Amino acid sequence: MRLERISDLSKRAYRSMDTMNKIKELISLMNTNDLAEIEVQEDTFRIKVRRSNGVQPSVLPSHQLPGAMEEGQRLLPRKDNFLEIASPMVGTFYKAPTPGAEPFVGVGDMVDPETVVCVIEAMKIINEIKAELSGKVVEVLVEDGKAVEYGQPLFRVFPLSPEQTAQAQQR
Amino acid sequence: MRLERISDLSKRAYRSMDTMNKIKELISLMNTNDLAEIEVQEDTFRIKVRRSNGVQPSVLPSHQLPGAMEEGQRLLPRKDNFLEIASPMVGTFYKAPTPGAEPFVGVGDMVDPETVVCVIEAMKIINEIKAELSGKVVEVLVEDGKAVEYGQPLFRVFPLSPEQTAQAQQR
Amino acid sequence: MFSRILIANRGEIALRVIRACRELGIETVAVFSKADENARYLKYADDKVCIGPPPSEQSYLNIPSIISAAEVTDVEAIHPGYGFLSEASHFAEICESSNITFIGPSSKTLQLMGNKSQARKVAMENKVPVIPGSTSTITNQQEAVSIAHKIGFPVLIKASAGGGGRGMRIAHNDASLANALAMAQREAETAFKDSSLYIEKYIEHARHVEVQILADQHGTILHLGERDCSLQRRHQKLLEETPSPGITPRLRGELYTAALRMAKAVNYTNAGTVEFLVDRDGKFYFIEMNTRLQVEHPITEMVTGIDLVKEQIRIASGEPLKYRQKHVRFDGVAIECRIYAEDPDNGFRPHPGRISTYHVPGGRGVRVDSHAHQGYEIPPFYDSLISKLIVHQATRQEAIACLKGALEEYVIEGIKTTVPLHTKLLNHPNFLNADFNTTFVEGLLGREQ
Amino acid sequence: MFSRILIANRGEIALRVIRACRELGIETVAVFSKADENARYLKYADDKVCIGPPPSEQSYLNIPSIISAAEVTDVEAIHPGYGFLSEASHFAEICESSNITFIGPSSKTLQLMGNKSQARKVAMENKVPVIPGSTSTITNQQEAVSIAHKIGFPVLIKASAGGGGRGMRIAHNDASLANALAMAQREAETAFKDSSLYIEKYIEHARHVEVQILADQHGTILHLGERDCSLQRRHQKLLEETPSPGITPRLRGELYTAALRMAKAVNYTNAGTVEFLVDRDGKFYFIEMNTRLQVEHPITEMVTGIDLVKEQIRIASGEPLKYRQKHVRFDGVAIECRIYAEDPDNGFRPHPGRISTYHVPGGRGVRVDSHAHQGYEIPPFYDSLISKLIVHQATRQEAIACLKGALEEYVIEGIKTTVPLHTKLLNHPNFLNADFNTTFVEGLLGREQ
Repeated sequence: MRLERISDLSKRAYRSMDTMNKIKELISLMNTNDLAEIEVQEDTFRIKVRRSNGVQPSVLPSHQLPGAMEEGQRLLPRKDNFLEIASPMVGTFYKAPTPGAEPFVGVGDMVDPETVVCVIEAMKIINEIKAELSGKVVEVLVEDGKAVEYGQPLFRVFPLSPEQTAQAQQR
Repeated sequence: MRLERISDLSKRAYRSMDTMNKIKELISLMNTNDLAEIEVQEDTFRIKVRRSNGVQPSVLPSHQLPGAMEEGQRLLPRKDNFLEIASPMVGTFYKAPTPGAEPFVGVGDMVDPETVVCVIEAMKIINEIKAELSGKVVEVLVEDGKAVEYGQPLFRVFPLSPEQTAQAQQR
Repeated sequence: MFSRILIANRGEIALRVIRACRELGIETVAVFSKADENARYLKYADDKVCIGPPPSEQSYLNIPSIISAAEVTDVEAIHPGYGFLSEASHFAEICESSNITFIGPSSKTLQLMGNKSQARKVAMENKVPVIPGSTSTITNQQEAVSIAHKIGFPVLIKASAGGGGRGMRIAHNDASLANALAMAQREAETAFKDSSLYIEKYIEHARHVEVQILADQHGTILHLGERDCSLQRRHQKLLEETPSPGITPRLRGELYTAALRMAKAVNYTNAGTVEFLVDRDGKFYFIEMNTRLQVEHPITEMVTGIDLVKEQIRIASGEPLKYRQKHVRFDGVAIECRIYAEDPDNGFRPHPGRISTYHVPGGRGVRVDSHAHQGYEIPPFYDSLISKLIVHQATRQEAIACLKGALEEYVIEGIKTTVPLHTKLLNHPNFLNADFNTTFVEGLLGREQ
Repeated sequence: MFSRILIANRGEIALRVIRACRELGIETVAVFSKADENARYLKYADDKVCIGPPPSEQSYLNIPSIISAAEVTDVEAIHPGYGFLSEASHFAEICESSNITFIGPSSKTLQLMGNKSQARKVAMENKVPVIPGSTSTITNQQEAVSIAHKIGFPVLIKASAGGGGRGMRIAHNDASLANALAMAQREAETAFKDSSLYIEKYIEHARHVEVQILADQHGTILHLGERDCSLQRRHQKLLEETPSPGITPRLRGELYTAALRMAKAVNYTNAGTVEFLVDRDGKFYFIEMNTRLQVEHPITEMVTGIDLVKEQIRIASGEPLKYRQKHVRFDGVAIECRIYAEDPDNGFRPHPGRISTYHVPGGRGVRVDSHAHQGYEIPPFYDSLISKLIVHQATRQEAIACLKGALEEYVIEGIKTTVPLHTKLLNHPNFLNADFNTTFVEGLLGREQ
């Protein structure tokens, strides 16, 4: 995390501190917020504090544990305000119950948590996949008949409340 | 830590002990908080303190080319205001021309560039080593009969001008 | 030969199999859990499939997920590595019924040798000495006491389905026997969902010596020498060497014969290991057969020049072995150190974390099998093995000196490892004199506390 | 056996010798220039001595300094590595007169084989084919022209004291011959302070094949097979392999016989290499004998299992070789890539600097001989070789696949290296088909420009 500005400090309180106290406060902020640099300029008054840690992040990749999906949690984090329905298993994605049949859902369709959105064939078994969320399908991310892996996004959905969804389904 | 620059100080502030105390405090803050740089400006008053080396040595060793001794340059850089006479070769250090004889020089002796300070035996040949500087010997750094390597400090010398040395030698 | 193989494992052994396949011109599919998704070795596979969340049960032990990954990526075979599903007969069975070759013995062999008391029966039927004890599982405490009195204390209680030291207890008298039975039963039930136990004489001051077997589908069964794995902690091997420095040539020959007899009796195919205990008098006892690749297989590769992983793949594809027993040569001495991310100052608890600096040793006779690298984050979900440092030299003395030097050159910062323990072992007079047994490491650590 | 050896070299070969000595229980003294004072390998030596400022002439070529270091550290022998003083007969002579064993042949042998036209004379006397040309040094231009006409253009002009391509020029006609003579003379004078030249037929489309010799002080002289070093750039080897993929078994035998005849003729002791050119018709010609360890010695070690550095030390200490020719076995294929810190986009100029990230490949059959590490600053004063990546596999195909994978796994950041060039070579159909000669690399690079 890197703060570019100090917005939390009340400007008045800040101005009333003497210079050394300001600097100490800045350093304390840097320490608690893991900052590399602070620069403050007010009228004729300017302070710049920069941390000495010069290690390039490019040299040190992968510094975080991969975000583990918890069991049952198949909804990926929002991207551009959308939710994604992720595959709960490895297998082959089919958008319709049988070849040539109508797809379970398409773009523009409303889904609720119980809506079956696709089937995934794994080990010759057809698994019905439910949406487990409410909203409007805005994109089908996988082609019919393609392999999917665990956690792979299948549909992008604009989230709506169950009530909104129900209303839209009735329309 | 080495201070690279404390510049643009107003003359008034520079004379004031209060300012020096501020700088000392800044440095102390840098040390305890592992900072690289502090810059402070107030009206006509500006302080910038920057740490010279931001790389953690434990993780990233040897980031500088070893300072090469140029040919003939045998005087090591000052340490605590002293100069050192370094060995120009690998061999065995002897403080006197023959075993049991008076040492060439001892602590308190004045040396000028032509003064023979020791001999180094290399490949059965006795090489006379000259001081190549002027001053007063304050420490003999190698024991008689010990091996020395290229560039190894042999004597610590308090530097004096040739005139001062000559005067002292006459006394 | 296969053109595409799925590797149902992770870490150093996944990388080991990727490398072998690359050299054979076989494409690889790596499967991984969410915890391993950023692991560098995955990019050396031709394809990769996420098979589940971090817990092993939902990923590396998730059979439907792995089989499904094999089907969607259209592989011909699965290499199970070691651990995880490598000895799971039901997994091999599902592979067989899905027309995917399981790179290992048949599911029938896995099942037979996977049950310790059945394996023991096979040994007895084939005149391979077993540790005196119950011929079948114990049904009640009275039976256990009566057997213990017959074979004499101390006795060892083991889970029939056991492994890795779980469900294992030593008893020195009637009282501790009752307690040990209860404890072992509970552990076995928890770990293997099978609480059946058996009881045997506890062999004191024993060495653990195992014989590597390689058998094709055309009746050729060979041994590739033995490995001495006596240096263990909590039944986990720390340092292995070949040849065993503590057995006579005659005993060595007897172990080879016994191991080959066992393998022939069960029509063994692929790579396998027959484990023995050897007591102070040079008497040996069959313990179990590991029906898979061993962690310590590299030391055998070093002295024989044979690539065990490639042979596993060739055998599974139906190829016959290209050599016979007389062609197998044993050159010099090889030693392996298993380097774990563990904290020696804290009961050797796994010490996952981020490796901040990583530099491996090199030079003649030094091999490093490791998936670690600078910046690698060791996930807390799995085995803490991060590297196998293997050396091969003409003599044991040179091998030890080489290994000590390599450990000195090895730089692993940011996490705690067993490197200091390995260095201590290598400098210990008992190790240098080859005078040690399976209790040596724990005795050494115990004395320090 | 020696108890303490001084290593008169730097970089990877200094580390190579330190490791060998460590395995033999011999203490080492490392000498270093001011430019190398922070090099990590120095801490693996038992003692270290600074011998001068960065320029080689004042440090690694500074004989009084090195001898003096040997005396003050009380060593019994000096290992010269390769390059620097390894073939300097006067240095070996001073060692001999100082009662320090020079680990290499006698100063007399160094002097004899160090003079190219004398070495040529030895070859002719021993019925080893040489390239048609002048039997002694050329005294004037008329003589050169007359010889050129007799043997036919193109011709090659070489410095008698030459090496590394310096003082070497090709001439295709009378006019270019005159020019080439003048240029070569000047270069030879500058480089070796010896302007004497000789002239020979330039062999087109030739492979460079060399035979490794090992000879003790008790009359046993063995060959350890050949190395194909045809892939060169500016007369510097880039990639070497053994066995040579471009010669017949019959030619191979002839080369071994010729090399042994040369070695016997000069009562050779220690490790040495007899270099040949082999033309398209399978005719071969003696070039020179390298009276030292070669950079590419590891590939021979991989296929024979023999540690050349340890043998050098044993031989120098007076020990007899423990095996005969029939015991020397050749297993599989080994290839070495010499990785230089050079900028391929800038005429392969040395590219010294700081290595910001360094990760070496590993696994079965992979060996890395390198003194580099993360944070290592490559000094601009010396050879830009930073690593030798060596692989050993059962077949050439597997070795190439293994090497390609290892190059992919190798991470060297912060400096430019020849890794991309090696990858390009390994993927080139001519390399895969073993269809290349000494001009291949330069032709490949030339076509790209």
